[in-house]
Amino acid sequence: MNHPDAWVIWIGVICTLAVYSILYRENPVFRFFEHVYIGLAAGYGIFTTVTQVLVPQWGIPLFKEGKWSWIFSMLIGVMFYFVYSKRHVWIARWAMALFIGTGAGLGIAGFVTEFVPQMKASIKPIWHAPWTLNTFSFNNLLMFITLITVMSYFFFSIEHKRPVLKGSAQTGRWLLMIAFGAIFGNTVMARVSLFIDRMQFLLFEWLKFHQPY
Amino acid sequence: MLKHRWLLWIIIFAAVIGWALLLFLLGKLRSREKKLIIIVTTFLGGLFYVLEFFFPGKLHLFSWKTVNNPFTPFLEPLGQAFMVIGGFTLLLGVINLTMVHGGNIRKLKKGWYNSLAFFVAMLAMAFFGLWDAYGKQTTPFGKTAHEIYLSLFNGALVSLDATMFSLLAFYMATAAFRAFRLRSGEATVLVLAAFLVMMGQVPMGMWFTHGLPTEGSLSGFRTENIAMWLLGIISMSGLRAVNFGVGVGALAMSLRLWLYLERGAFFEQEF
Amino acid sequence: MNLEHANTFHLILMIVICATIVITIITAKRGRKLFIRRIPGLSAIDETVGRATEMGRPMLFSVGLGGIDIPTLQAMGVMSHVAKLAARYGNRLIVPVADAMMVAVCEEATREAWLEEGKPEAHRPEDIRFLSGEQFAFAAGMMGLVIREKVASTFLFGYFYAESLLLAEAGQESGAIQVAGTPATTQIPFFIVSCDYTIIGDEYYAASAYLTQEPTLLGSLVGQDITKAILLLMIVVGTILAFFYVEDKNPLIQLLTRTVGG
Amino acid sequence: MMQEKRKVFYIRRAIFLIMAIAVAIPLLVKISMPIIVSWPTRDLYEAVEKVPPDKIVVISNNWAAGTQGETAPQTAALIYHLAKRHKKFALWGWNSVQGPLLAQQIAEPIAQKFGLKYGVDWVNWGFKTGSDQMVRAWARDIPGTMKEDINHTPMSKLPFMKNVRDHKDIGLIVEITGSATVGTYIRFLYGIYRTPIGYGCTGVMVPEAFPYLDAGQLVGMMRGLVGAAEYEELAGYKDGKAGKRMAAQSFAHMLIIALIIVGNAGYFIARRRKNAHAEGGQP
Repeated sequence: MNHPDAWVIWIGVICTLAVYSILYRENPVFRFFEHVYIGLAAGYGIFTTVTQVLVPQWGIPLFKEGKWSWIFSMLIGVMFYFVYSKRHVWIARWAMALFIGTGAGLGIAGFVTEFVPQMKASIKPIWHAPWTLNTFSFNNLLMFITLITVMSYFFFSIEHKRPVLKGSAQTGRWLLMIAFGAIFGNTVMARVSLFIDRMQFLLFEWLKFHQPY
Repeated sequence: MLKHRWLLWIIIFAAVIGWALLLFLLGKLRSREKKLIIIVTTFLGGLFYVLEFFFPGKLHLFSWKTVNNPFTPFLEPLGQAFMVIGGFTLLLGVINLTMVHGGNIRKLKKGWYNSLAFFVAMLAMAFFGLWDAYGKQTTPFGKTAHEIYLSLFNGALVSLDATMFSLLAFYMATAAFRAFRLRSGEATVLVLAAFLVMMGQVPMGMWFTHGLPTEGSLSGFRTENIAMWLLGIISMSGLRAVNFGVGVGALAMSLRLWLYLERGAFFEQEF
Repeated sequence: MNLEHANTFHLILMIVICATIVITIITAKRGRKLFIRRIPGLSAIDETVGRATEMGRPMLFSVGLGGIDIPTLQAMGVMSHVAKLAARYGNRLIVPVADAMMVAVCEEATREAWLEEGKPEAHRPEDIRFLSGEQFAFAAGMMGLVIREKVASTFLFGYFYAESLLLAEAGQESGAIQVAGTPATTQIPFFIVSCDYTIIGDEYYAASAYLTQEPTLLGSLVGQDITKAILLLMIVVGTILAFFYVEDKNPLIQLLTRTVGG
Repeated sequence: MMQEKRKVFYIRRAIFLIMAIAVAIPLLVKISMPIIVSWPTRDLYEAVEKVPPDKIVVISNNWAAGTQGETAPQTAALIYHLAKRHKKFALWGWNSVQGPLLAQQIAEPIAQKFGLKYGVDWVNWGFKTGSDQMVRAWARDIPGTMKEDINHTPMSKLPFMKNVRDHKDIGLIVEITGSATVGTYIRFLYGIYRTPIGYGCTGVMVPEAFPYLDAGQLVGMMRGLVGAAEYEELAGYKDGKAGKRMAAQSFAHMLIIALIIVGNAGYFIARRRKNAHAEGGQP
């Protein structure tokens, strides 16, 4: 979009200002554009589902290539609609059960693929041969302490009253708060940058202010 | 695959009828039996992915025979099938939206015109998008449809998305103002960490410590280095520790659902 | 990262972990008394429902942006607990949904909750509101909903992405009491700054056990604790072994690398 | 109580307004901002400088339009530096179809400015599907894996490829990405052949990259938009997009920091007043 039409810019400006109006308070203009937005998103959802899923992944294999077994994926999909029938609701549940089962299976496999590499990455030498001052890593020690204490905070079946666990869990909570604070601070940059983007759109593409840089 | 087109239609027709008949007959079962079907389905659905993953890619049977994983070839078509099934549930959302907004318009509830705007937007986007993809594009109408689709997408949807996303900058400012109070020790370290990371990410914040050397032990006190240290050491390992717990929780839940040990929203009710 | 299949070590590890969890569940079912420590955020849920009832204003429960997957199903567990309370006290519960398939699941779960409380006629299926599958369209719709319906309390459970702060700030703006929990760890800070109670980390997966006090779930929670202890022990042992690490030529490390894989 | 609510309402709106002004002013009025370069960016810059003339630099564009706010300026700054120093470079990507296309749009005007010839001084290998296995094969045989470039020109027709066969001809790979892709290069290029890897990532991904940097698996890194601005400063890229936004970005960050300080000052004053009041109220 290098030289967008004037009216595309105007549509963009109206939408932008309408959304920003909620910063003052919820108002009829925002409400109107909220509905338009949901409508557009729903329409776009229909569009992408048809063009990216139903036609290329189902229609073409079934009707063009004659792979008749694809009909069953439609039949299972239709089963979900029985949720609106009080008597036949079990049909919808049956279809849901299939998804719940696969979700569970993927969850079990996913645990290994996600967390075993992370566990390996957590094992780091704090101090290794030849054990001089240069091979001691304070950062690795700190990472180890953070990991241990934060994990200890999340034990639920033991009361956090025993002195060792209490101390560890308390330390873990503090370190966790540092971690959350840092994440908050780190996200500020990305969000502000998005707002600068919008501001540049309003100032330079719409109001055509002179760019000083 | 099939030589005759009519054969395909017959098979499709037979499949639909057969499926309906099957559902009808299963509907006659007692609710306990239906429940059993559901439990077995859940188990089988999970079993496939578990076997596929835990069966080695190539199994060497004492070097006289090598067996490839028999499940892996089905992984992709199955994934595609689930996506298609998901695609067919699309209308569940649309029906829900239509019922709510259709009701608003029919009863002329307060703000019914918003609901009307919803319908216009949805139908316009879907219609012009689909026309652009499948309709005739060379006709004057086709060209207009293309233009309308593009301006709805680039002008409206993209702007709305970007603007909603950028609201976060404002909300982060007010949230920081309201919530970042040094009430307790925990709150203080949270605020300090956020403070330092924000400083270490912009030139103005880095400028405060630019006098410190770039090498040696004092360089660690430059704001950008403090920020990276907080993020890379404490945040990273803290979040990793949390994620271990979350992962174990998800694993336990998966197991319970898979083996029908869960007591929750789903399997309780009799039909 | 791109592990395609498990190796023997993974298989053994998983058998140990799964057996632990299943065994604790079974012993709990047989009636072993189990202890769970207090989790403040979760204790607040019942209180939050109570306040909405006193004020006579509806509640809102979002199950996040996920489809039918594990985090979302856990959110459903909490949701059905809240729905039962709502049914008991005759309160309204609005459920905005972001996934077409979840419309069916939420509809089912809420209907069941009202049925279980013996008031099936009071169930309002129109309060299950599909808003949008698009992240920010959903956020816009939910912000509007929270403010217009003047909800007294909001529950944000499930998988959230960047929109977490938008949703929570809308509730803050309308003065609702908010309880939030998500397995998306990087979103937790935003809930902490704008919600009254935040459920952190795997407290999220402890929620349904804590709320229902169901022996099966409590047993599972104890199993999870043991599993975490096993993982912790492995990390500790690994770190101790790493003391003998010499560049990357140490046979011990190589052995470890080969078995753990990944 | 009611008054308290009104106060909160107005303070909130005032903050929104100040935020908008704080960002608008530095965009409208030129405010020069001294850019202080952090060490990961400097290390990356120096690693690029050190690439010997007989080796190429590979820019791996595993980013897409969704993150281009941060990743596109990074790519531009890097290409500018390479073009300025007349170092040979190749673009490609395997995570997103858009990446190499967007990079091409960035590279063309810069190459033109420095009089670089496509196919001789730089190439774009385009998008290739596959990840781990493909990258492994690529490291062993670049022309064989690539076959043709983004314009469907066969590798044998490109003069650039004359001395490019495998990983030995690569002096540096810079991965620019918005998703978790760098691990592939670290395992299969750095891990096996010790090929230096540089990194440019979005701000939210910085925490995950730090351990790699610490372990020397990455030679340097641009961290989000600020990294791009720092690189522009080092490379002397005056038209860079990131540098122009740093003033606005700085103002917004400082505003939030100021808000935290003001909020706390107010909180402590209110608390002291309350305490004093409570003491005064004692009989």
